[in-house]
Amino acid sequence: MSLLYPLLLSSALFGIGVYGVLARRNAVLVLLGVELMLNSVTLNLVAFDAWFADALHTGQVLTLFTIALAAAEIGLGLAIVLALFRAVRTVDVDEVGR
Amino acid sequence: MTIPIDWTVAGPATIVLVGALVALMVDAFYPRRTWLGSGLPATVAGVVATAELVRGDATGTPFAFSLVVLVGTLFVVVASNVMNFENAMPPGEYHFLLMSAAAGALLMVGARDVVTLVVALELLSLPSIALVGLRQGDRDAIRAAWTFFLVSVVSTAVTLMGVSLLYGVTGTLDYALLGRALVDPAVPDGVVSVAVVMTVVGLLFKLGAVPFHLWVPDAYGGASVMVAGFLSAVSKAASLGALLVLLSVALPAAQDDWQPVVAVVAALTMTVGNVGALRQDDAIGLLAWSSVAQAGFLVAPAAVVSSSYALPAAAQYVAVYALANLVAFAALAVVLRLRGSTRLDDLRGMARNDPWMGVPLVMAALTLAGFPPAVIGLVTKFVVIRPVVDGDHVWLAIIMGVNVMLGLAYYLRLVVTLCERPVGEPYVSPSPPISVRFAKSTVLIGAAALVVLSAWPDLLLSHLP
Amino acid sequence: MSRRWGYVGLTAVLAVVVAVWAVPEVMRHGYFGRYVGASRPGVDPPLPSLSPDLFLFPQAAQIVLLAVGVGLLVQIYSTAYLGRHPRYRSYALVIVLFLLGMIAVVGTTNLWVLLVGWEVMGLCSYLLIGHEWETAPARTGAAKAFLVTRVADLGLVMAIIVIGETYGTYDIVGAQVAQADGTRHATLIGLLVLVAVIGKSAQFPLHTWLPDAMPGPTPITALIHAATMVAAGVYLASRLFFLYADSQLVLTLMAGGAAVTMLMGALFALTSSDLKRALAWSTVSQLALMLAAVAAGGAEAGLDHLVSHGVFKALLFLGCGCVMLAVGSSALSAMGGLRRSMPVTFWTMTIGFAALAGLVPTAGFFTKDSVLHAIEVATDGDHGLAPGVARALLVVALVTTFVTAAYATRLWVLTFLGPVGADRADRADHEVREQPPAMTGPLVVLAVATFALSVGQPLHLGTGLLSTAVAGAGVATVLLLARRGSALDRSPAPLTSELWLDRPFSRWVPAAAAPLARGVVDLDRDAVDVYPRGGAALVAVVSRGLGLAQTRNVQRYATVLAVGVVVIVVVGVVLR
Amino acid sequence: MIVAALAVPFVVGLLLVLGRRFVSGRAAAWIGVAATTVSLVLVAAVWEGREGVSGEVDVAWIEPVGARLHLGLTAVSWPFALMTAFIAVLCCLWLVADDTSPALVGLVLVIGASALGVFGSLDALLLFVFFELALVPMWFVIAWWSDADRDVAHRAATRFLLFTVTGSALLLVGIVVAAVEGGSLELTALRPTAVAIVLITLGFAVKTPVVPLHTWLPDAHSSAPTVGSVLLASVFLKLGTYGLIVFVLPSDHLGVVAPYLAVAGSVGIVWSALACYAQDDLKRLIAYSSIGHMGFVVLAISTRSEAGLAAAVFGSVAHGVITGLLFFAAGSMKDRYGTTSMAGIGRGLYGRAPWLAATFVLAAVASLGLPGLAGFWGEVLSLRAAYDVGSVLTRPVAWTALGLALVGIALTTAYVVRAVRLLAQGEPSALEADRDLGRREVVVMGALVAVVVVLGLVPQLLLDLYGPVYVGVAR
Repeated sequence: MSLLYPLLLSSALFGIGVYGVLARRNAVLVLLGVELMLNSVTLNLVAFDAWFADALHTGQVLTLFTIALAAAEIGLGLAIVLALFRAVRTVDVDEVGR
Repeated sequence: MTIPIDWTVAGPATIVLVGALVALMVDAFYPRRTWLGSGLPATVAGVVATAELVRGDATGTPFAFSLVVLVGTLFVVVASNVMNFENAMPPGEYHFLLMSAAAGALLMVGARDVVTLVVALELLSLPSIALVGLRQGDRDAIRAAWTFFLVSVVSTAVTLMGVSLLYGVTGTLDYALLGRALVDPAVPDGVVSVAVVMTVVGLLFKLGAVPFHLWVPDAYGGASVMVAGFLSAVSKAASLGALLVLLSVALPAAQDDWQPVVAVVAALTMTVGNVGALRQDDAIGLLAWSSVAQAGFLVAPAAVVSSSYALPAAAQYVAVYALANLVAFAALAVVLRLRGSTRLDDLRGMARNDPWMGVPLVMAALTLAGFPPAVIGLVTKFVVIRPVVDGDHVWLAIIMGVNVMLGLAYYLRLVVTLCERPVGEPYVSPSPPISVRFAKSTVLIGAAALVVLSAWPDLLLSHLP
Repeated sequence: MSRRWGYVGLTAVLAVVVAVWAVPEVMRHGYFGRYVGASRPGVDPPLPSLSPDLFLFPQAAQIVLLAVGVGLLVQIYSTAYLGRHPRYRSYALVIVLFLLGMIAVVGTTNLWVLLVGWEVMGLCSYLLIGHEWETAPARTGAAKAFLVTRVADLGLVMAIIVIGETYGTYDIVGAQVAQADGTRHATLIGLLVLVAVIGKSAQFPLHTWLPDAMPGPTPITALIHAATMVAAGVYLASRLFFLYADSQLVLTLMAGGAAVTMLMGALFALTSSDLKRALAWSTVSQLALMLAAVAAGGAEAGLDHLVSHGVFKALLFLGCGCVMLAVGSSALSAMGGLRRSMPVTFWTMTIGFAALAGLVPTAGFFTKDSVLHAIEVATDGDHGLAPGVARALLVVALVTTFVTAAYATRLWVLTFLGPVGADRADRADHEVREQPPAMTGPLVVLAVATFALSVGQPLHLGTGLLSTAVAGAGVATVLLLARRGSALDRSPAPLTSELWLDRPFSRWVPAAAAPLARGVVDLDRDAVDVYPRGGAALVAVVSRGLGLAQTRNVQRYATVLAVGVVVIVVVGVVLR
Repeated sequence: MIVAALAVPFVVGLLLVLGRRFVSGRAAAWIGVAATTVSLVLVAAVWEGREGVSGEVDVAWIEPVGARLHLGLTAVSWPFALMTAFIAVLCCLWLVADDTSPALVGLVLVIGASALGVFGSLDALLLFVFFELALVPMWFVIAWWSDADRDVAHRAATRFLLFTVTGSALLLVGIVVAAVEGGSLELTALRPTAVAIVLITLGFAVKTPVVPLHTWLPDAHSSAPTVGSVLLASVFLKLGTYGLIVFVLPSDHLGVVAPYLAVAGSVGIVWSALACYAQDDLKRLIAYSSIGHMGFVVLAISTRSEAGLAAAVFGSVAHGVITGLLFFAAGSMKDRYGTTSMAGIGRGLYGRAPWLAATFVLAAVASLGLPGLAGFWGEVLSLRAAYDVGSVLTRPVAWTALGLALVGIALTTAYVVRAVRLLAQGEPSALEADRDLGRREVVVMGALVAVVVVLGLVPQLLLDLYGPVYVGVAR
């Protein structure tokens, strides 16, 4: 398979993620956008790893780490959103800033 | 069969991590809402790690930045006893997160592989975010944490994207191998430049460089004062160290890509930070913007990392900057605890009616401004301009010069306010918590260090790389 | 009273010291003095110093003797004239300082010392004109005198600098030694010297300060604005003559200026309605005559006339002071008929007027004769001046002689003869008396000197006869007019208003200076100061903008971040 | 010795600031007089001759950047140092009064010591440290002890500081460039490139000040208290000219900036003279006149010649004593009449306070460059240097500057005469506060008058330092 396809997909994912982060008003959906961005990265890494047939599998290693990091981030993020909801009674990003 | 592990790098970090766990354990089995329970193990871990670092044979940049990180962390831990652990801040979690972040900072400086770098970056970031939002029942804190968190994860994502592209064009993420691979003319230039820039973003974000600085005033304002101090000193020192190593070891071949970017970012950062600080009426806000400006000075040598002066200059500058900033933040933390405000109007005359906190603040402000009698500040300004000139970026040096002036405009305001004749008696909390004494003494020790260094700058300059 | 005589004593001591030093020099022959050190033409001169380098040549000795002599007489005179003035002390001391300045100018070969003396005299003149600083004319006159002379003095400063750069020395004798190898920069040096001379000696077009200096105490006018300081310009012109003698341009300019000034001054003197002012114009005219001699190559003649003029003009001014004190005004309309009541003043001043008119056997006749002779000699074209210029100069000088004789006679008649002036006739209570001996004594001494200086003066028969005839005609014309009953005060408007030559100094320059200065202050505040203020304003605006950017809206922050990355990436790629 | 000359006033000054509660103002001032006198004597005694460096001290300081604690006085810096120490003594003497604040005396000492440090430094970084050290104390002196309105004084002080710091920041960059190029921070080893020379020149030009960088000066000088004005004019401006002499004059790239310096200097002479002509406030007038005098110095420096060097040093020192005298005289009037507005002081001072008026007039005519007084020699040597063109300028530039300077001298006379006319002359408008000089004023002003006259009559005292034999130009 050409390297192009996974890269295209990854780019699309990243773009959608960025859109989600920048445009969604719900904090949870914003978090999902972040998740999409991170997943596009993992896709990239795996694709390159396969492309290079890297003996050390650096790409895959980093993918694993990235998944863990994403989980940690989301965990922390959800905790913050929860606290935020408790504090200001909303998860609307625009309202939070006010 | 053994796994080769460089304990000179990993040792201190491990000790710090162990300290973090111990602090958490102590708090779990001996829950007391005071600093002593979990702060003590954290302090011990900090001291031991520093001893381990000094004992080990690490040299050069990693050593210098690790030292700054460790000493800064120690400073924060000890000064943290000013915090309101009784009501607002859970001590066990606080110290655990603090030490975890410190471990992340140490690993970041020591990283020789992008994978390690990314992991360490997150190890630093996530606890930092948690620290910012940790204060219970405080809207500002949680809002600040949210801001910090979201901008942080976005920049992390961008960095990771950059890393993945870098991997895509070179097939490796080891610094040394990257350095060699990028020399290959077959590497597509356009992709490399995009990848390099995106990779650097994460570190610039941690440094609070323009245009990634917007979170800084909010986060510093919302966080506890000592956490802000930690972010401004330790986190920045670590990010700078990592940035310098990354640029000088992994990416020298792509110098043409990042050099103008970093230089322009440095110039913008110091200017924006200084200009932003001019209108601040609150000492914390002022220091927050000033730390943005200082980030510009920190990043400047990174633009000319090929100069032999650059690495020592950055290390020396960040050491003095961190010390002065920590002194200032710690003093302000004490003031906030005792007077309930850090607005400039409420600080009026502090050097007269509370000289033990006011004079260190003056000294710290003058150091940051680079102005005698804080000679060390001036000397490090000289030191940090030198590589920029040596690297033929005289225009950047001139902008740095102009920014020294801009900076003085508001540091002077702080100094003058502190020295002025006070208006009326200041409000002093009727029964000051005993623990403040520790914080006060750290402030004094820090200020004394600044004075000693001013009298004999050689102490620092000859012994840090 | 005794304290006042203390200052006279001080002056006397000074005079004696100078006499002991100068009198032998008067007799000495041989021009070059001692000169230590080597001049190095074209090489940078040494840095300036004020080593005294005292040296007098015979005529300089005469001038310095004249200065201290008149100075001493003026001090004696002043004990009576100004003795009761509350500021007598500063007055007397400034006179001594002035004399020191004059000695410095005349008695040194070091150009810097000369310059110091020159300017000290200017300062003393300023202080003394402004002695009555409560009155507006004194303030204005002092300021004007100081300003005009100082502007002109810049010429001397530059001349000294150029001399130094040209001949490698600041010593006059040294420059003479060096100049023997060839004159250089003659025109430049000459023009600069000329500027200085014109200013100091009140020559056209910088002449208007001298008549305006008349609010100063009359003894000071006698000393400074008649006998010595203004004459120093002539001295300087002749002393440095060798440096610019080769420059036809300078000599022609000097001659032209002198011609204009001598006739103009004489005409103004003829039409003036004020005795003191008339004498001031007369001084201007006479100084021009001396400069004419210098321009014609007859520096010695000029200096001789300087000395004799110094004596008789001091006499005239001191006499004028006596008359003024007696009638309470210096306006001619307040005088008349003083012959009987003030006999000593009358007779001494008569001698003075005779000398001014150039009548035998006063010193004035002989020295003026020498001047005319020198100009006549120059008509042969061998003395630098073009023959045509010299001839024209001679004609003007003769015309001036006529006018001079005429105004001298007119002043004499109006002051001492004729009916009592209208202004004084009103005040019958004012009794006119002769002044005390402290004032008349100096008059007598000066009158004697006016004759004594004639002794040994050369006589040139041709010009002597001619000038005597012309002067006699002048005297006779006025006497005839007076006999016919003419009031001697009809004069055309341009002359009484002195040709409006003062306008630029009294009106235009002040009128231009104030708005210009205010404009500069405004510009300094509103134009030059724009960059710091504009910078500050810009920074304030940006700072406010940065504050507004802190919206606490995370998504905006993230947008900025994303856009920032895109911009950096795009710029990074495009830049390559 | 030179270390003691710096340390004594510095330490005493610090102690006075810290211990301001424990000492009366009068006692503090006498302590200050003692400290500065020690300093003056030491500076005078350290002199060993014009060849070489006097009282040299050379100790390692910051090895990694190559900075050394290298102190010593040269033929160029010694007159400056001597003048500074002398002015400091007089400032302390001036403060001998009951209403003096001990802290002010302390700050004056610190400022004086820092300025001495600048003149005594042979290491660029050390020089820069001293250069900056005096600024913040000066801010306090202007802002806190000003007679003006608090806001006005704060504004003036901040303007002064920010202007100066902008300059000194550029200067720092310039020094770094020169040091990187020369490989050492020794003044003699600096190798400023063209860029560095531009930066350094700008830095010192703000301080000097050179038109059009001068707008901070009138505000600062007129807002400061008397000793502040004296220190600013006599000492601080000299930091600028000294810097130009030491850094810029010997550089190979002087030619890059010399034409601009020459023209800006001479334009400044005319400009400031015109501005003076329209002033009512005496201190502002003196402040503007300083710009003109510094113009002569700058013009002289731009020629780089023996005469130019001598002119620059002599002009600086003479300006220091003359303007100090003028500001002290203005301060005397301020003490009496509570204002320095000429309209407010009133006319006829000759009659109301004769000796004060006479001192003022003497200072004024000295300031206009009357031969025989100190102000003359600097000006005339500048003119000579400009006429001679020197080694870097072109003749059109130099002679244009010369012409402007001459016009400026004439205008200077005009405004001095105007000031004398408005203040000293005229129908006396007697005020209650009229009184002649007190003992303290006689001592301070008398000392300055003596120096003005002696320097005017015996210029060799200074000029002999720069005879043709003196080859080590400005180093």
